[in-house]
Amino acid sequence: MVDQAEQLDSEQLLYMYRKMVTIREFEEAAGRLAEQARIPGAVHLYAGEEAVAVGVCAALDPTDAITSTHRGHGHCIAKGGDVKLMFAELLGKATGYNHGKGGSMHIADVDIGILGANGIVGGGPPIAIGAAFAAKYQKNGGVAVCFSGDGSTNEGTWHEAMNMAALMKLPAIFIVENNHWGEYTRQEAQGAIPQLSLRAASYGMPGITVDGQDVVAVNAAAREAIDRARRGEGPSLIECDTYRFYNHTGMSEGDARPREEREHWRARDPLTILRGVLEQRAILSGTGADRVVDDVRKEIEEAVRFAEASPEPDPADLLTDVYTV
Amino acid sequence: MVDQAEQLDSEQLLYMYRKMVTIREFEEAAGRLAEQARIPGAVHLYAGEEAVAVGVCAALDPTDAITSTHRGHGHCIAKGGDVKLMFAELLGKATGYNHGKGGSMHIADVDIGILGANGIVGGGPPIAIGAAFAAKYQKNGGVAVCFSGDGSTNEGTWHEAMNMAALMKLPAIFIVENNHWGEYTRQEAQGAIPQLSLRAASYGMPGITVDGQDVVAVNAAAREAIDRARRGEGPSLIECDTYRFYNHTGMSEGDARPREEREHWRARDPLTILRGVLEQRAILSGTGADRVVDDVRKEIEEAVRFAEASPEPDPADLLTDVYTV
Amino acid sequence: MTTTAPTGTRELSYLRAINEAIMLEMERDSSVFVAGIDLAARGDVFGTTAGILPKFGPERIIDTPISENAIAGLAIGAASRGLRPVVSLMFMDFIGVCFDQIMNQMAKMKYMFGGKVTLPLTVLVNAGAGSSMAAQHSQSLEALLCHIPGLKVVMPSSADDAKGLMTAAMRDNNPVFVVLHKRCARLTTLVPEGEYIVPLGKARVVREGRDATVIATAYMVHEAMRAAERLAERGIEIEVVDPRTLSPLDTDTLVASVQKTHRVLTVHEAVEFGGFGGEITAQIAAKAFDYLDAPPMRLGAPFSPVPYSPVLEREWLINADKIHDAVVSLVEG
Amino acid sequence: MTTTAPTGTRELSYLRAINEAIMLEMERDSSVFVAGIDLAARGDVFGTTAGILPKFGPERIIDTPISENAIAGLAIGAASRGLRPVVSLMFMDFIGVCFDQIMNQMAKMKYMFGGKVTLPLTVLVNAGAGSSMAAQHSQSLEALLCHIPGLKVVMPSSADDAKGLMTAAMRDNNPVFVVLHKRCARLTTLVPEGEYIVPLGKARVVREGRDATVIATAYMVHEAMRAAERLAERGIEIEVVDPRTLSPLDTDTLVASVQKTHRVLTVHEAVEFGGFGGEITAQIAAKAFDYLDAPPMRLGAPFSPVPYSPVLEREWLINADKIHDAVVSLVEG
Ligand SMILES: Cc1ncc(C[n+]2csc(CCOP(=O)(O)OP(=O)(O)O)c2C)c(N)n1
Ligand SMILES: Cc1ncc(C[n+]2csc(CCOP(=O)(O)OP(=O)(O)O)c2C)c(N)n1
Ligand SMILES: [Mg+2]
Ligand SMILES: [Mg+2]
Repeated sequence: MVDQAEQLDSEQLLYMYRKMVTIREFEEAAGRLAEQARIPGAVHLYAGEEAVAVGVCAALDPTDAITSTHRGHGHCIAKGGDVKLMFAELLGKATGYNHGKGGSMHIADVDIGILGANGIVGGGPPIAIGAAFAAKYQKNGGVAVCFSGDGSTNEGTWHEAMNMAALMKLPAIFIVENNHWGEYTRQEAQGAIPQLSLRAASYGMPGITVDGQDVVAVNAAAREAIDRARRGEGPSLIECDTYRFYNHTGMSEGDARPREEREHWRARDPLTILRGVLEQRAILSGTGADRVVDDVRKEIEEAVRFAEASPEPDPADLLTDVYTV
Repeated sequence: MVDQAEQLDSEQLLYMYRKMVTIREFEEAAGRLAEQARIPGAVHLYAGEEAVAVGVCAALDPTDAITSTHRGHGHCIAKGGDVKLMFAELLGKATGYNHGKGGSMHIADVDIGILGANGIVGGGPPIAIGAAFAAKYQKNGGVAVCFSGDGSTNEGTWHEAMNMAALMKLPAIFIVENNHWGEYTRQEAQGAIPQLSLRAASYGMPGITVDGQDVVAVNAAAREAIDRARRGEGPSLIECDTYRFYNHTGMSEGDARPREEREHWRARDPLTILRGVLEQRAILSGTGADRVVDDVRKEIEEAVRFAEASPEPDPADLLTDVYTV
Repeated sequence: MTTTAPTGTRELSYLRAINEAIMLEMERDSSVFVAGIDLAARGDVFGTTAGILPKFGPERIIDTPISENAIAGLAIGAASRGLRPVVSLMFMDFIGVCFDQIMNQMAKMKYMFGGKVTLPLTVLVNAGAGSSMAAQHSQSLEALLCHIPGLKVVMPSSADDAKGLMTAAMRDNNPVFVVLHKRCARLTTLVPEGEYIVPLGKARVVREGRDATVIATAYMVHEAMRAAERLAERGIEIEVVDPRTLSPLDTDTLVASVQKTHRVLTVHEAVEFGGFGGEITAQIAAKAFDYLDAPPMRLGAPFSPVPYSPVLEREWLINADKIHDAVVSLVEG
Repeated sequence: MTTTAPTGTRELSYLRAINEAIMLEMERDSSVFVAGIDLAARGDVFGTTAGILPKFGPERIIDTPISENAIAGLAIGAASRGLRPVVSLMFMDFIGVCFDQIMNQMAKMKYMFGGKVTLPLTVLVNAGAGSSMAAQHSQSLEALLCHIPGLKVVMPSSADDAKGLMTAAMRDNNPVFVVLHKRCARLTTLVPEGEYIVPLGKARVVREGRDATVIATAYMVHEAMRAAERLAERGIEIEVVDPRTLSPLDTDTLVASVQKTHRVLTVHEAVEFGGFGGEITAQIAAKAFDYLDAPPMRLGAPFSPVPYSPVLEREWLINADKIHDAVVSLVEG
């Protein structure tokens, strides 16, 4: 671990820390807004899984693509999404990323390669390989990353995409966020095997499982897979062992998961773990880290204010954007 | 191989030989009828793959279920289908298995567990697990066998079914008929790995590859998997290495496959291989085997005559059978 | 609803009514089992299967992987072997994920086999917009199912119909889609205790009227009833008819109503273009043409995916106001 | 067809016309690629892509695994990144296998993203019965696609339209389904050489007439034309209109024709119930009601899967005789 961390310079580690804090603070705020019914619809919070999105996306260029899931805020922030436009979208405002037409489950920023959160479990993988194909076709050295939950690896679409990507040696990276639950059911009650990286063998692609709470480990694995993809050697699968800190949707109680399990994982908070590395390497002191958090909080508050002050969409725009004219 | 053959008594071996000859003769006749346009639509011939269907189905009870594919005649005959009713169906006659409503791609005999050929690649696996579930639910000791082509293992449905079967420990057996081609494209150009039995590991189920031209080997593997399933230990995958002797549909020329490849496999005719075993074990002499063939030919000719002499469906029956009333 | 309460009824919500129908059938027939995502663990995210696990155990209520093709196939295969499955696909939008199993397997198996199989299975789906669940969790897709021979499609709007139609669906020997509407879930009516069957294929005249017939489905029945009150103030008495079963469709009842009122408006929440309102309108135009005093009208959502923003979603949704205005223009010209 | 042959035309089959359109666009625009099962190796089982591999190489015409979800996703993802994919799903019946990618991803992505993506992609499918391919290889499922906002749907009936509409589809910046009909494949017309575009959303009056309008799609246009000849002998002159694009629908042209003839019959090969004929009929009933001298009629297949037996399939199919008889009853009452 320390070895891997040493491959990263201070700037990179600080960048990742700030991104992770941003996701956490974004999700805390989004959860509160949802509880207050200021965000309509459903929000699926990424808190607890920050190291996955950040570890992977820190290894990407803005021109690379990602596909995301219903639990997509973290991916969006990690890939460079603007929290102002994100909150505005969650609040359904005209200024939002999707002009209020998409909401939490569809946030997208195509300009920086974010091909959208997705309300359909297993909806993203086929699209990801299309993006990877385009990079190969255009010979632009780009890659596409497909984020999926453990539950989604039981959808046929995931397999079709894995096979096609491997067959065509597409520059794709399949990230499985194994947070051990799909909605209110355990992964073990949904998938016939617990270690999902083994499924890579069905397609002759490398597959590994990494500690998804350790951003340095995730980043190292991602860099290797991305380099491989850029070299034209085809796709890889990385399973990240992780956990969501909140319930399936929102922050509400009624969590199906045992308290001990939740506490075990709370003790493996990816932010705390990275903070440990930063302190150990004397990159950031405790107060320095706190300052980052304060800073980010202000940014988030400002973003929420921006969103709240933004205008509602004009009902006259209901039918724009269905077609390109 | 000889070891395995010794586990089978003469009667069993003779039964399998006769079934295999029946399939071969059925397909030769069906192919000719199709060439003469006496069978409408498309026929996908099973000639060359007889050992797979027969090796597997010889280990089943009439109360067990199978799902089949577009290349389904062999499965139907092996499971006990009546060649008269099959030809009548191919000719679209009222006396056919499906009263002329289904044809080659949908032949079914639900009473003996044949849940239908299927025109949709990957259409059968989900249905097979439903049948396996019923056996488990009804605690009747039954199993369900799902036949699939190599090409169909790239359809997501196959994976969903494999996973669910393994998870629920259903008494299901997945047979992959790897005949190395899907339509006009090589398996290697469709699937990211050549050995498809490896895909069993994704679901924690046993997976093996057997010589699909050797009915004794197929039967031994099937018996093991079926016993396991009946004991409540869950599903297995058996990949059978095999080859179709004719083109994707019908007997027509224009085969995309290299001549040497076709000749190589013709030399591994499953009927010849079994005949060798029968002669070696002195169960059947050369003339005895020829007699079986003659016998079967007569049966086939008679079945064709039955089909041809059968009446066309009554147009007034067009709308019966859509719903159960 | 206007029908009189039979004896032995009590106030029950639409969702509880579905739940009760399932439980009663499970008690009555051991070949009934229920499967789907989070059905046992969570009682279905909508609550349709709450309480079933403790009562009937994990052998008869089964949590599945997120594998809708396998779920649909589970139902088909099990039904073909004598069981009576009820499977939930959760949001109606998810039918797309397993549409081949629905359209090409479930619906056609009986016919393709020349009648030699019976598939007594029920599929539950939850349709409808109105809570900012956006484009992939808000659709009303009944028109797609209705165009497929071999399926039956019911869409209850009230709690009593929910129970009666669900029971009828589970007793039917064909694949039946029971399309629930999320905005009906908490609505209550008096619901008969014990066995209660509303036969499939029979429409319900929810309100009698004289000036126009409004044919409405699912939650639109309630919006139509709200519109009816305001229209009555204006002196317009509409007849509200709920087809309840869309396939097979009770054309006779619809036509009879139009023959009485001479005007018709068909309302559904689904997008208007290509929607089931086209079928109803075409049937009426063909069969009651000479009775029509005005062009048959339709009202369905504008041709866009369902937007997320409450402001836009409200604009998208058909409601009592829009029905009111449509009827006024239909009747007053 | 009744239009005059432009200069620089030659007799070409419908299938060759599609093939030519693809090739010309591939030459013109290097961002066009083509993918699907056996498209390269076999030129598509229907022949649509014959000759492309030798000319454009395996980088631009790609054989895929039998994985329709991945094929559809390939198109979506690649289109979102600036390419112009053409993918084939072979038989139209197979749309079910990847219907979520079609309905919930491809069709909705632009809207869900607030307009910030463009998906210039074309999907080729082959529809239609008539050669005993049975229930899973014979369907006409255009009604399902037409009900989905975000898709465009074209259904050429002639070779010249095939070329012109295919070109327009490939130049369009939206997902467009080009629904080919198997029984049109070998039919020929004069087809313009070089660039030829038939704009999407414009119907074609295939035959002018006075006594009734027959709106027919795909192969039914040809059956309608056959019926027209026999009807003319009887003194009935029908106007045959081919919408060509079903979504968006050129209602104006359809309505104008009915306003002229005062009678309308809509014909499609798909099953009548829930079919697109309902939409057309409802539009006309709403917009040309006062011009109608008879109830608007529809003709579509009976409500069953497509049977295998030639005898039954012939019974199932709509043909010139059935159109003839329907028009006679429409006109003579
Ligand atoms: C096709 C489809 N089926 C079911 C659902 C409902 N659903 C939403 S999230 C979810 C669980 C997903 O689990 P997983 O993939 O592990 O992601 P996580 O929520 O754990 O991040 C389910 C079943 C859906 N959105 N789409
Ligand atoms: C969903 C679907 N996609 C494509 C087809 C067209 N098709 C029919 S058979 C076939 C090849 C199947 O290959 P495989 O599974 O290996 O079976 P084989 O023909 O070799 O026995 C294809 C692509 C189909 N019938 N269904
Ligand atoms: Mg999960
Ligand atoms: Mg094969």
